[in-house]
Amino acid sequence: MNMMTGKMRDERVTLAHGGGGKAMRDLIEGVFTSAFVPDAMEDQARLMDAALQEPGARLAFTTDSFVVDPVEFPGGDIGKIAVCGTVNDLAVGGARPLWLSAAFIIEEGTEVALLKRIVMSMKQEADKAGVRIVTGDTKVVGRGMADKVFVTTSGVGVIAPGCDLSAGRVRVGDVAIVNGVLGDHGAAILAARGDMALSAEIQSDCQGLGHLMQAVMHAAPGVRAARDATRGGVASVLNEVAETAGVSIEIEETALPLRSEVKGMCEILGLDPLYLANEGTLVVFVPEDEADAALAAMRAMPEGREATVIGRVVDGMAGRVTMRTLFGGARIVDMLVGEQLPRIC
Amino acid sequence: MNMMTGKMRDERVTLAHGGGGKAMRDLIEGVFTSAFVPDAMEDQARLMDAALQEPGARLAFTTDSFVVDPVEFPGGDIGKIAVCGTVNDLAVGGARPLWLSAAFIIEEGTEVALLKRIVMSMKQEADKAGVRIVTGDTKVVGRGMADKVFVTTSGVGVIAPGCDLSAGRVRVGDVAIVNGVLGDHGAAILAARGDMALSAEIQSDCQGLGHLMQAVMHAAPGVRAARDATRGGVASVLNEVAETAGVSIEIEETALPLRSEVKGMCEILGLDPLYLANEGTLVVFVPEDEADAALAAMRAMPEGREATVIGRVVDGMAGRVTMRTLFGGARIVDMLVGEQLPRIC
Amino acid sequence: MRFTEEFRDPKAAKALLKEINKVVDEIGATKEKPVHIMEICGGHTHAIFRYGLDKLTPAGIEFIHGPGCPVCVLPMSRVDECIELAEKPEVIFTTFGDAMRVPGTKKSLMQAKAEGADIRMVYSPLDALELARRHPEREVVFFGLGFETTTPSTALSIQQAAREGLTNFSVFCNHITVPPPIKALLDDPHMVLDGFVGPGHVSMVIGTHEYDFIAEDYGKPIVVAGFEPIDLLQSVLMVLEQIRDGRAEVENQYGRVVPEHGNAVSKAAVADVYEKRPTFEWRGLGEIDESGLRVRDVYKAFDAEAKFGIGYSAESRHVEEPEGCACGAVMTGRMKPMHCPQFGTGCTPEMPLGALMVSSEGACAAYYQYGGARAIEAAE
Amino acid sequence: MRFTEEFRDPKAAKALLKEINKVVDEIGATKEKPVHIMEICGGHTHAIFRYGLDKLTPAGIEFIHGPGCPVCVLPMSRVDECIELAEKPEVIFTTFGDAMRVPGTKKSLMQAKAEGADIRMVYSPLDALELARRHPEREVVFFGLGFETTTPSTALSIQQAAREGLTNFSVFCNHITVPPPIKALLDDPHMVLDGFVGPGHVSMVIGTHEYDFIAEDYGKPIVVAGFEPIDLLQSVLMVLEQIRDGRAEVENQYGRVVPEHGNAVSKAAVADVYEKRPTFEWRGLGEIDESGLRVRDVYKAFDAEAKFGIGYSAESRHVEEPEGCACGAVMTGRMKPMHCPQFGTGCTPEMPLGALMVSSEGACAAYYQYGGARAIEAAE
Amino acid sequence: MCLGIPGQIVEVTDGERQMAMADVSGVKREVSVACVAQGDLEDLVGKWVLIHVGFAMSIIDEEEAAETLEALRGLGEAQETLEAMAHGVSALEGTQ
Amino acid sequence: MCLGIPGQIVEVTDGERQMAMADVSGVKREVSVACVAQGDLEDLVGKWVLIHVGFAMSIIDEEEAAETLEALRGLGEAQETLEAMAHGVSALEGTQ
Ligand code: SF4
Ligand code: SF4
Ligand SMILES: [Mg+2]
Ligand SMILES: [Mg+2]
Ligand SMILES: [Mg+2]
Ligand SMILES: [Mg+2]
Ligand SMILES: [Mg+2]
Ligand SMILES: [Mg+2]
Ligand SMILES: [Mg+2]
Ligand SMILES: [Mg+2]
Ligand SMILES: [Mg+2]
Ligand SMILES: [Mg+2]
Repeated sequence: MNMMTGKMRDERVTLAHGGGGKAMRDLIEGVFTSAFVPDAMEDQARLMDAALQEPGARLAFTTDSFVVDPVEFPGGDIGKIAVCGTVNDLAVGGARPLWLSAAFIIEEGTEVALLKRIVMSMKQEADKAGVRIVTGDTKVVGRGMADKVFVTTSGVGVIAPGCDLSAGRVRVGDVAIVNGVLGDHGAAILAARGDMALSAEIQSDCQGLGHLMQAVMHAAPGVRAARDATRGGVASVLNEVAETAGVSIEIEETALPLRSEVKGMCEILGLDPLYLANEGTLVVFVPEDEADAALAAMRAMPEGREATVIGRVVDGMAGRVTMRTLFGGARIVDMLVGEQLPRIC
Repeated sequence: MNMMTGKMRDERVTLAHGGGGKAMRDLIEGVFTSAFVPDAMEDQARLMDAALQEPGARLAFTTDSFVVDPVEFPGGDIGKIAVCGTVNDLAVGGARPLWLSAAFIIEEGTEVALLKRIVMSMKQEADKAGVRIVTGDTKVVGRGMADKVFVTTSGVGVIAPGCDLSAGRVRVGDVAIVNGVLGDHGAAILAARGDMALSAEIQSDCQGLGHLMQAVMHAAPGVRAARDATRGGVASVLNEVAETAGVSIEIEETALPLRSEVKGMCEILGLDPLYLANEGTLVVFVPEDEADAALAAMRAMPEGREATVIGRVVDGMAGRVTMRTLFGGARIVDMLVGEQLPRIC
Repeated sequence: MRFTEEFRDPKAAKALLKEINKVVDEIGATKEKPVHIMEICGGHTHAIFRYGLDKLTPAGIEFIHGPGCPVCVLPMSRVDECIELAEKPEVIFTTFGDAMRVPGTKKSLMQAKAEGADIRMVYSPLDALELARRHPEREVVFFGLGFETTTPSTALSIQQAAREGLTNFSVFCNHITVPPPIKALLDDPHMVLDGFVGPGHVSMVIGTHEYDFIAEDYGKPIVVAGFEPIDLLQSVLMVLEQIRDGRAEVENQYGRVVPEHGNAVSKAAVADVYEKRPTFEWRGLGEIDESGLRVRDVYKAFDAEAKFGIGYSAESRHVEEPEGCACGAVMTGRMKPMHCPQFGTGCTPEMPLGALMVSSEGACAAYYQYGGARAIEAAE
Repeated sequence: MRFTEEFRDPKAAKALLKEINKVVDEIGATKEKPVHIMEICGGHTHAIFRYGLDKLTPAGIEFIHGPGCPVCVLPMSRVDECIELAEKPEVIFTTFGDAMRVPGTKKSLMQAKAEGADIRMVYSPLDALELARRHPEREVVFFGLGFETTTPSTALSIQQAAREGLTNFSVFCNHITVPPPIKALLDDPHMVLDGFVGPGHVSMVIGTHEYDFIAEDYGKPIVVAGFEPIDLLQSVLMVLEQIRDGRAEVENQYGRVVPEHGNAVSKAAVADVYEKRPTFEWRGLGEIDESGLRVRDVYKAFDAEAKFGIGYSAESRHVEEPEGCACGAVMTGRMKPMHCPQFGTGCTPEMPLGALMVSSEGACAAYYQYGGARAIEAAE
Repeated sequence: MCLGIPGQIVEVTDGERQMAMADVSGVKREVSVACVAQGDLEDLVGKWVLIHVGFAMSIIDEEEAAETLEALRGLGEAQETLEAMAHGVSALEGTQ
Repeated sequence: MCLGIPGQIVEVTDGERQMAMADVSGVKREVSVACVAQGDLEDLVGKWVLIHVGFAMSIIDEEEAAETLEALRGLGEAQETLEAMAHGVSALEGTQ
C-alpha cells in the first residue's frame, strides 16, 4: 500500500500543476475544491436567489485582483483580502453579497502549504461574510513570472428594490464617517515587507464590511453613499466622492483616528496617513440628522467600534477636499499623483 | 498650452500607475474605461436582465485567469483569449453570456500601447459575442513580479428555464463532435514562444463559441453536454466527461481533424496533439439521432465549418477513453499527468 | 512522399499481419509458448503501444521491452548530479524535456526548477550553445543524455564551442552505447530471447555491422527497424522468418535511412571528442563494461565533470534504487510491468518510483498509459 | 515628552500668532509692503503648507521659499547620470525615494526602473551597505543626495565599507552645502530679503556659527528653527523681533536639537571622506563656488564617479533646463510659483517640467498641492 | 528514444557553420547539416533528411523507400489473389 | 529635506558597529549611534535622539525643550491676562 495519501502530495507547485492534466486536478481537488465547491462538475456555477427575482431588484457585479507582498502579513493574508475586498465592494454599493469567484495565478515553486492556508482563510472569511465561493480557476506560471500567488475575486450580489447608494447623491451638509483608525493596512504591509527595516506591531485592518453596511443602512436609511478606502487611502475616496457629487468636503485633522505606530511610521518615512492603504475601512456619507444613529449603530459592532465623524460636505468648488489643520489652518487634500514614496533626505 | 493630450501620456506603466492616485486614474481612463464602461462611477456594476427574472431561469457564473506567453501571438492576444475563454465557459454550459468583468495585473514597464491593443481586442471580441464588460480592476506589480499582463475575466450569464447541459447526462450511444481542427492554439503558442526555435504559420484557434452553441442547442435540442477544450486538450475533456458520466468514450484516430503543421510540430517535439491546448474548440455530446442536425448547423457557421464526429460513447469502464488507431489497434487515451514535455532524445 | 504517413498504411499493415500470423503458426508459437522478441529501442516500445501493435500481433509473439530508453536507464545518482549542477547560481542547466521528470534521490529536475534552479528545456544542444553565446556571464551546461544517435550532436557542439573559443559552455556527458547492454543481456543465463528488433536511429550513425556479434556469436536474428508501424510490423515479420528458417542474420528493414556503415562524419566527431569509460552504471542493470563515454582530455574545458568536479568519474556516489522497484527485472524481460508489486499503486506516472514509469518510452509507463486500467486489472 | 505633538499645541500657536501680528503691525508691514522672510530649508516649506501657516500668518509676511530642497536643485544632468549608472547590468542603484520622480532629460529613475534598471529605494545608506554585503556579485551604488544633514551618513557608510573591505560599494556623491547658495542669493542685487529662518537639521551637524556672515557681513537676521509648527511660528516671531529692533543676529530657536558647535563626529567623518569641489551646478541657480563635495582620493575605491567615470567631475555634460521653466526665478523669490507660465498647465505634479514641482518640498509642488486650485485660479 | 523525423532541406542559412533550414510539414527549424554535407551545401536543398535533436543525420534514400512500399503493395495484392483463390475453392466446396 | 524625527534608544544591538534600536511611536528601526556615542553605549538607552536616514545625529536636550514649551505657556498666559484686562477696560468703557 502506498504510504502517501491525499490528492496533493507535492510540497511545491511545479509547472506540471498548471498543465491541465492529473497533477492540476490533484492540486485543485487537494487544495481548492475541498474548501470551496466540493460538487462543481461543470466549469460554471449555476445559481439563483429569490431576492434577484424580485421586481426592481438589481444585480451587483464587481472584481478585483489582489497582489499583496508579502502574501501573509500581520492581520491577514492575500486570501482574506481577496474575499473581504470583493465583499466590501459589493457591500458599499448597498448590495447583499451572494457569490464569489476566485482565480489563482500561482508561481512555480510556491509552497502548497501556503496555498492551503490562503484557501482556508478565504473560506473562513467567506463564511463570516455569508457568501459562497462558487467557481474558480488556477494557473501556474514559471518562476519569476509572478510573485508567489495572485488572487482575483469577482462578486455577485443583489441590491434590494429601491436601494440606491451612490456618490452622486451626496449633498452639502452630509457628514462623513469612518469606521475606525486609518492606514493600518498600509503601515502593516510596509513593516512586513521589511524594505525599510522598520518593525512595528501593526495589524492590517483587513475585514469584511458587509454586516456593518447592513447595520448602517438600517440605522440611517437615508445613507447617501459609502466607499471602502483601499489603495490611495481615505484621501482618494474623499476626492472621488467630492468630484462625483460636485461638492467640497472638509475634514478635521484632529478628528482623524490614527494609531500611534501608524503616525510613527509616517513620520519616519515622510508619508501622509491619509494616503495609506486600508483593507477594512468604511467611509459613509449620511445626512446630518442621521449621523448619530449611524455612529451608534456602527459603534455597536466590532468593525465599527472606533467609528467617528471625520468631516462634512460643504458648499464649494466641485471636487475640492480640504483639511482644517489642528490650529485652524487649511490645506488642500488632493488626490495622490502616483504611489506615495518615502520622502527622507 | 500643453502639447501632450489625452489622459495617459506615459509610454510604459510604472508603479505609480498602481498607486491609487491620479496616475492610476489616468491609466484606467486612458486605456480601459474608454473601451469598456465609460460611465461607471461606483466600483460595482448594477445590472438586470429580464431573462434572469423568468421563473426557473438560472444564473451562470464562471471565472478564469489568463497568463499566456507571449501575450500577442498569431491569431489573437491575451485579451481576446480572456473574453473568448469566459464567454465559452458560459456558453458550453448552455448559458447566454450577459456580462463580463476584467481584472488586469500589469508588470511595471509594460508598454501602454500593448495594453491599448489588448483592450481593443477585448472590446471587439465582447461586441462579437454580444456581451458587455461592465466592471474591472487594474493592479501594477514590480518588474519580474508578473509576465507583462495577466487578465482575469469572470462572466455572468443566464440559463433559460429547462435548459440543462451537463456531463452527467451523457449516455451510451451519444456522439462526440468537435467544431474543427485540434491543437492550433497550443502549436501556435509553441512556435510564437520561440523556445524551440521552431517557426510555422499556425494561427491560434482562439474564438468565441457562444453563437455556435446557440446554433447547436437549436438544431439538436437533446444535446447532452458541451465543453471547450483548452489546457490539456481534447483528451482531458473526453476523460472528464467519461468520468463524470460514468461511461467509456471511443474515438477514431483517423477522424481527428489536424492541420499538417500541427502534426509536424508534434512529430518534431514528440508531443500528442490530443493534449495540445485549444482556445476555440468545442466538444459537444449529442444523441445519435441528432448528430447530423448538429453537424449541419455547426458547418453552416464559420466557427464550425470543419465540424466532424470524432467518436462515440460506449458501454465500458467508467472514465475510460480509448482511441482506435488507424489500422484497428486500440490504445487508452488517459488524462495527462503534468504538462506535456518535449520528448526528443 | 513524406516518409511518415506512407508507412502507416492500414492496407499494408493488414497484409503484414496476415503474413505474421502465418509465420507464427508455421513456427508453432502460442500464447503459452511464445516467441520472445526484444525491441531494444524505447522509440519502438512507444510505437508498439501508440499504434496498439501489441494487441494486433498474435498471442504467440511476446515483446520484451529492452533497455534502449536513455531516461529509463539513468541512475538516480546521475539525476542528483544534474540537480547539483543546476542549483549552482552561475549555471544555466539545459536539457531535453525527457529528463525533467526523472526522480532523483530527493527531487526531479522539474522540482529543482520549481525551487529556483535555472533549468531550461531545449530542442538541441545547438540551442544550449546559443544560450552560452548570449549569456557570457553565466555557465551553460548541457546534459548530454542519449545513445549513439544523440552523441554526435553534443560532440559536434563541443567542437563548435572550441572553434568559437567559448569558455562558458560544457557538456555533462552521460552518453551510453547500445551493443554492451545487449551483450550483457545475452550473457544473462535467465534471459530467454529469440530475436531482436534493432534500433533504427542508432544504426543510422553506427551502421549495422556492430550487431554482427548477435548473429555470429549468439546465433540470434536481428532486424534493424524504422519507427513507423509498417516498419515495425515488417521487421517483426523478418525476425519471425529468420526464426522459422533457422537463420541468424543482421538484416536492415530501414534501408531508406540506415546505411550499412553508418555516418562517417558523426563517427569521426564522436571519436574526436569522446572516449570509452572502462565501465558505466545503468539503472536496473548495474555496471556494464565499456558502455559509457566521457569527454577526452583535449576537450576538458568543455567537460562539466572536470569543470565542476562532479559525475561518474568523481568519487563514486552510487545510490541504491528505491526499495520494491523491479525495474531491473522488467528491463531484462524477467518480469512483466504489471507483475511488479508497485505497478499502479506505489508507482504511477504521477508519482513514479522507477524510471520505467517516467518516460513514455519506459515499459511500465507504456503499459500504464496505453494498457491503462486493463493492465492494472490484470495485475490485481 | 515625544518632542513632536507638544510642539503642535494650538494654544501656543494662537499665542504666537497674536504676537506675530503685533510685531508685524509694529514694523508697519502690509500685504503691499511685506516683510520678506526666506525659509531656506525645503522641510520648512513643506511644514508651512502642511499646517497652513502661510494662511494663518498675517499678509504683511511674505515667505520666500529657499533653495534648501536637495531634489529641487538637482540638475538634469545628474539625474541622467544616475540613470546611466542604474542601467548598467551589474549595478544595483540605491536611492532615497525622494529622487525617484525627478525628471532627467529623457526619463526619471522611476521610468528607468520600469524599463528594467535595478533601482531600489532605501531608508538609509546603511541599507545600501547591507545590500552590498548580501550581493557580492553585484555593484551597489548609493546616490549620495542631500545637504550637511545627510552627508555624514554617507561618509560614515564609506568609512564602514572601508573597514569591512567591501569592494562592491560606492557612493555617487552629489552632496551640497547650504551656506554658499545663501551667500549667492545675498549677493544677487535683485534679491529682496529681510531675514532668514535657518535650517534646523543642517545646523545640528554644522552648528550655528556658519551663519555668522549673514548677520555680520549682510546685516540680516537669521533664526535656526525646528520643524514643528510651533517651532516655525516662534522662529518667525524671533526674526520679526530682530527686524523690529534693528538687530541682525544668529539666533537658535531649536536649541533642544542644535548645539552651538554642531556634531563633532559628523564633521570629522565628512572632513575625512569628502573635500570641496571648486564649483558645483545647482538647478535654477547655476554654478556656485565651493558648494558641492566630492570623495577624497584616499576613498577613491568607494567613489562611483571614479569607479564608473561618470558625474560632475567627468567631462561636463550640462543639460539646458527645459524651455519655459522659471524654477530659477521662483527659487530666488523673484517669481511666485503661480506666476510661472507653466504652473498648473505645462507643469503639474503628474508631469513636472521643473524640479520645484517634483518634490513635495518644492515651492511649486507645495503651492499646487496645498494651495491647489486656489493658486491656479489666482494665476489665471 | 532517439526521436528522428524526416524533413526537407529548403535553404542553406549559414554556410560556414553548416546550417540549413528544414521543413517538417510546414514547420521550419534551422538544423546542422554537418553530418550529411558532401561538397556544395546547396546540393542539399530539396533533399529529405532524417533529423534528430537539430542535426540532419542521414539523407533519406527515396528510391529505397519507394521499393519498400512497392514490395508491401505486392504482398497485399498477392494475399488478395490467394484469398480470392481460397474463396473460389471454398465456394466450389460449398457447391458440393 | 532633511527629515529628522525624535526617537528613543531602547537597546544597543551591535556595540562594535555602534548600532542601536530606536523606537518612534512604537515603530522600531536599527540606527547608527556613531555620531552621538560618548563613552559607554549603554548610557544611550532611554535617551531621545534626533534620527536622520538611519543615523542618530543629536541627543535631544529635554530640559531645553521643556523650557521652550514653558516659555510659550507663559506667553499664552500673559496674553490671556492682557486680554482679560483689555476686556475689563472695554467693559468699563461700555458702561460709559
Ligand atoms: S512499476 Fe515502477 S517500480 Fe515497478 S518495475 Fe515499473 S517502474 Fe520499476
Ligand atoms: S511651475 Fe514648473 S516650470 Fe514653473 S517654476 Fe515651478 S517647477 Fe519650474
Ligand atoms: Mg473593485
Ligand atoms: Mg474597493
Ligand atoms: Mg479555468
Ligand atoms: Mg480601519
Ligand atoms: Mg480634488
Ligand atoms: Mg473557467
Ligand atoms: Mg473552459
Ligand atoms: Mg479595483
Ligand atoms: Mg479548433
Ligand atoms: Mg480515463
